[in-house]
Amino acid sequence: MSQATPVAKQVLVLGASSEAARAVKELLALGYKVLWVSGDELPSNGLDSPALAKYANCRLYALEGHVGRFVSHFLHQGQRLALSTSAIIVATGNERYFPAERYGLELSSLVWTTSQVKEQLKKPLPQSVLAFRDKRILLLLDWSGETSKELVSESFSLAGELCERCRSEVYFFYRDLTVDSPGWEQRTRELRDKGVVFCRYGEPEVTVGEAAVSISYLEGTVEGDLLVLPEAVRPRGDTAELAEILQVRLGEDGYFQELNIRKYRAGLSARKGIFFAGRCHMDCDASEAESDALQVVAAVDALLGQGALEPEEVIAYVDPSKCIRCLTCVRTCPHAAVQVVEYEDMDVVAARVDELACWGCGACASNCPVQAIEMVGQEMPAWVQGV
Amino acid sequence: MIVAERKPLSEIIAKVEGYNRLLIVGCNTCVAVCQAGGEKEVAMLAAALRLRFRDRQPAMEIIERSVERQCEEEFNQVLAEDIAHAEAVLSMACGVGVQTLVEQFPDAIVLPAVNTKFMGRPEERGVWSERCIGCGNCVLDKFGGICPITRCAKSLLNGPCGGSENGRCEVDPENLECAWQLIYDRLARLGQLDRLLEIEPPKDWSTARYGGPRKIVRKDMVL
Amino acid sequence: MREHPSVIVVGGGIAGLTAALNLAERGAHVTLVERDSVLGGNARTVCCKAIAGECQLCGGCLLGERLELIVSSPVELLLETSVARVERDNGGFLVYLEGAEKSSPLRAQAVILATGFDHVDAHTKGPYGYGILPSVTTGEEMERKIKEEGQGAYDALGLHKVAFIQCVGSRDEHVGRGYCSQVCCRYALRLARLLKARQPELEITIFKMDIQNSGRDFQKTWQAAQEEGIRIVAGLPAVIRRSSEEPRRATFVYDDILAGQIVQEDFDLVVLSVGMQPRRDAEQVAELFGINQDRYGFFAVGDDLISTIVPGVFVAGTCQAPRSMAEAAAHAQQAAEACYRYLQELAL
Amino acid sequence: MGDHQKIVVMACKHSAGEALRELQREGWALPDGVEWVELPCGGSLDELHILRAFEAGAAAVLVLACYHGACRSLDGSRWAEKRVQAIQEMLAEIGIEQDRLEFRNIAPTMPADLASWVEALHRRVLAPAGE
Repeated sequence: MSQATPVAKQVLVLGASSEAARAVKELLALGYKVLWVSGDELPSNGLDSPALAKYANCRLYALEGHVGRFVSHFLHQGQRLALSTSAIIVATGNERYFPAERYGLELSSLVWTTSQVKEQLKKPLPQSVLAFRDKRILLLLDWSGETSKELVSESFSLAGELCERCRSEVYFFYRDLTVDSPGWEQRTRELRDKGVVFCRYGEPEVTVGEAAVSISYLEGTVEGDLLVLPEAVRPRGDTAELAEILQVRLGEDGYFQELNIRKYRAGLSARKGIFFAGRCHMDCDASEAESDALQVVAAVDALLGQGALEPEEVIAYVDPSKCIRCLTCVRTCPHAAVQVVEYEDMDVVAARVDELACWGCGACASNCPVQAIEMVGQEMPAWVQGV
Repeated sequence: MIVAERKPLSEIIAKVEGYNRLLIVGCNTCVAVCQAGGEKEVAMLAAALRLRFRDRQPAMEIIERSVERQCEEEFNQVLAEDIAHAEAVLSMACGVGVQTLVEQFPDAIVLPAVNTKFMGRPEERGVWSERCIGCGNCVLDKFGGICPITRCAKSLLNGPCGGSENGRCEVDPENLECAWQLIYDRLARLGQLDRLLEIEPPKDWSTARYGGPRKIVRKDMVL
Repeated sequence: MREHPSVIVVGGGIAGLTAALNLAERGAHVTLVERDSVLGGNARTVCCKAIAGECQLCGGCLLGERLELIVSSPVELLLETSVARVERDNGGFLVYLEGAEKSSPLRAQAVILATGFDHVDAHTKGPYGYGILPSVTTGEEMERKIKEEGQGAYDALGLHKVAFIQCVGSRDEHVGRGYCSQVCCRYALRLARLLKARQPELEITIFKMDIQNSGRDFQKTWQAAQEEGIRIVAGLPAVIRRSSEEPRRATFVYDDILAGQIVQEDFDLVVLSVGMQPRRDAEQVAELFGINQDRYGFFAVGDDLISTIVPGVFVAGTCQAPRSMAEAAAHAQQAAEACYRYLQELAL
Repeated sequence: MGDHQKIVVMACKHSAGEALRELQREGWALPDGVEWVELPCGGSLDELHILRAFEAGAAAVLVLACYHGACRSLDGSRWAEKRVQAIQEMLAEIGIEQDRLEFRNIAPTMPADLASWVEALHRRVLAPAGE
C-alpha cells in the first residue's frame, strides 16, 4: 500500500499579491511549472518563463482531486478552464479599508490615509514633495483598536520619507509602539535621528478644525497641518467563497487558517498540498509576507521535490463492501480526504479515503456507524476487538 | 430517512434484566445513518450490557448481529438460528424492523432498543430534523417546497399564527423556525408571493394516519 | 550524476532542526552538529501555557515533533560536538570538529548556523535585586519551573500579588541591547493568564514600556488578558527592594505614566521578563566562519535576513535576531530555501 | 474479567505520546498495570474502545488529547472530550463510577503533569487493591 506515487512538479499559485509573485519566482527558479492565477490583474513585473502560465481575471469555481493531482476549474474570459497541479499556494493577500466608523472621522483635505500619502509621494516631482513640504504631519497609530504590522511598517517608512524628502515635521503618535520584528527598534531609532517626534498617548483627543488638526495627549496638545491615519486590513471579500471551494476552514477572524500552533506560519493548511502564504493568513508587512512565501516554497519542494508522494504510516481504509454511504466520514474528515466514489473494479459506490491526502487521524474510523473503516498501520491491543 | 434515537440505557437494562441469552440486532440502513442502531451502536450497547451484568453468574450471553434492512424478511433470514437460541431479541432497528422480526419469527420475544422518531434529514453532523409526517397527500408545491404540515407546530395551512416572532416558533423558539416565515421568504425569493392570497381549504386527512393504518397496493406489481 | 550536496547545520534547537529536516527531505545530505548532549536547545525548558483546555498558541510544543522527526530522518546527528576550525575547500567548506566520534573533518558545500541565543542574565540588571531578593525571579525560571514541576507549580505558594516587569535587558541601549526581544510580552502575558486561570484571585500586574501586541496569534491573548483582569501599567520601576513589612515580599516605586501618579506597591513575586542576547560564543563562531556580527553581536545578514558575507554560510533563527519559536522555525525554513537555491546554483 | 488490575491510557501520540517519550528518556517508566494505547489523534478515540477497555478489566481509563486549538487535525481533541462525556453518562447508567473515566488535555511539553496524573490515578484505583 505504501508505494510512491509519481507527481509532477507543477504548482498553482493563487493571487496577485507581492508574496504570490515571490512564490512564483522562487518556484520557477527551482524548476517548477507554475500556473499563476488571480481574480484580479496580475502584476507585469517581468516574470516570464516558458514554465509559467499566467491567467489574470480568472475565477476559481471548483476544485477536484487531492494532493499530487488537483484539478482546478476556472472561468477565464468566458471560457471554462481546467488546470492540473500537484499543489496549490494561496497567496491572495488581504484587503484594506478606511475604518471611518471606528475612527469617527471622515477623510478630508486635512485627514489622509497612509495609502493616500504613499500615492502622493509616488507622483512626479515637484507635486509629490510639495504636498508635504515644511508641513507638520501628525501620524496617529493604533487609535481605537488594532493596528496591523503591515500598516505600522508602512507608517515607519512614510515618516522617514516625509522627513527626508519633504522636510516635513513628523509627529508619530502611538499607544504601544510596535517594534516586535527584527530590526524595527532600529528603524524607530533612525526615525528619531531624522527628527521624527514620537509621542505616547493614553486616550488622545483629536480635533479637526478648518485649517489645522490637533491632538491632545498626555504631554499637551500638538497642532499640525495634516492628520495621517493608517487604514485597517481585513480578509479579502472572496476569502469565504474561496475557502469553501478549497474545502479549508477559515479562522474566527475570517482569514485563512485557523490559529493552530501546529500549522500556522508553517503555511500548512489542513489539506495536504494546499498552502497559505503571506497576508491571506498572517499579520505581517510586505517583506515578511515575501519571506513567508519563500518558506512555503521550501515546504512545497519538500513535498514534491523528489517527484513522488508516499502515504503516511497510518492511514484510513474504507471497506467498500461494508460502507453504507452515510457520508459521516466525508463530513467528519478535517482534511477533506474522503469522498463517496464509484469503485469501478468492484462495481460499488462507497466512501474512499485518498491515501495521499489522509493524515491518518482516524476521525472517520471512530465515527463510522458500521465499522467499515480501518486504520491501516495503527497498532491496537487485542481487547479492542472484544473479549 | 427514518430517524431514531437509542433508548436510555436504564430503560434497556430494565427490559433485558430477566434474560440470560440476548441477541442484539442492528439495521444498517436508516438507523445506521442516523447513528442510532447500526453495527457500531450494536457493539456499544452489547459492551455496555456486558459491563452492566458483568458480575452475573453464569455470564450473560450477548450475540451481536446487524442486517442490511431489518424491515425486509429476506435480510433477516440469516438471523433464524440466533433468534432460536436467544431468550430475547433486542432490535436496534426502527419500529418497522422490530415488527418485521415479530411477524417473521412469531415465537421470538423482540424488544425495541431505539425510539423511532420521524422522517427527516441531517441538517448538519449530529443534528437531524423532521421534514415529512407522511400525510399521504403532498402539498409542497403550494408552499414553495416547505411543508407547513410538518414544520409548523400547528400544521397551519393559511399563514402563521400569532406566535411567530423574529422568524421563530413560539412552541420552541430556541429550536424551531416558524415554517410560515420560511414559506414567505422562499416564495418572496421565487417571486410567487401572490400564491399566499389563495385560501387553502380544510385538509382532507383521510389519506393520513387518521384513516387508520395505511397500505399501498400496486396492482401492476401484484399477480 | 552529481552526488547529493552536503550541508552542515550548526545548532540543534528549533531552527537547526527545522532547517536540517527541510534540506534532508529535499535530498541533501545533512549533518547536524550540536554541542550539547541532547537536542532542543533553549526550547527544551519552554512550558505549555494552555488554559481551561485551550491552547494559547505559545509555540512551546513545536520542538517535540521535530525531535521525533529528526531521529527517523536521514540527518546525521553529532551530539556533544562543536566546530573547531573551518577551511575553504574547493568552493565549499572543510569543517574540523571537536568532541565528535568522527575525527576526520567534514566536507560541505554550505553551512547553516543556527546557534541560538542566551537569555539575558538578570544579574546584570543590578537594581532589580535578582539573585538577592527571594521574591524576584525571571520569566525563564518560571517557564523552567512549570515545565519541570507541572502546570500547578505556583499553585500552593501562597501568592496574592504578582508583578511582571517587561523589557529587562531589552530595548535598552545603556546595556548594549537596543532591540526588542520579541518574545517577552508574549510569554509574560501568557504566563500571567496561566497563573490567573489557576488562581483567579491572584492580582497580576504587568509593567511595560510598550506591549508588542501585533500578530494574529497574540491579539487574542492580549484581549483576553485584559478581560480577565490582568492589570497593565505603562511604567517600569527603577529599583526593586525588600519590603520592610514582610521580608519575603518585594516592593518598588513606579511612575504610572497614563494615570500620572507615582505609586509604591508590594508583591509576593516579581517576574523579570528577560529577553534574548547573542550567545556568549557568537564572536568565536563568527570568526570561525568569517562572518560579521551586527552592533549587538547577532550574526550580520543581508536584506534577506539569511545570507552572510560569506557565500554558502547562512544563518537561521535567534542567532540572527530575537524570535519566537514559531518565527525561528519559519526563519529556518526560509534559510533552508536560500541554502537549497545556493546549492542548486553551485551544481550548475 | 473482574481482576481490576490495570489502567488503560488512551493517548494522542502528538501530545501525550511526546510527553511520555520525554519522560522515558529521563528514565521514568509507566507504573505496573498501566497500559498505554497510543492513538494517531484524539479524533480516533472510539467510544467502543473505552467500553472494551473496561470489559477487558480496566479499573480506570484515562484519555489524553491535545489542548483544543492545538490539534493538528483541528477537531480531534474536541471529539475526544465529547466522547468521554458521552461514555461517562453511559457508565453512570451501567453502574460504574464516572471518575473511572478521566479526560485531560495535554501538551507535549507537559511530561511532569503526565507523570503526576498517571501516578495519582494509579494510587487511587490500583494501589488500594494491592494493599
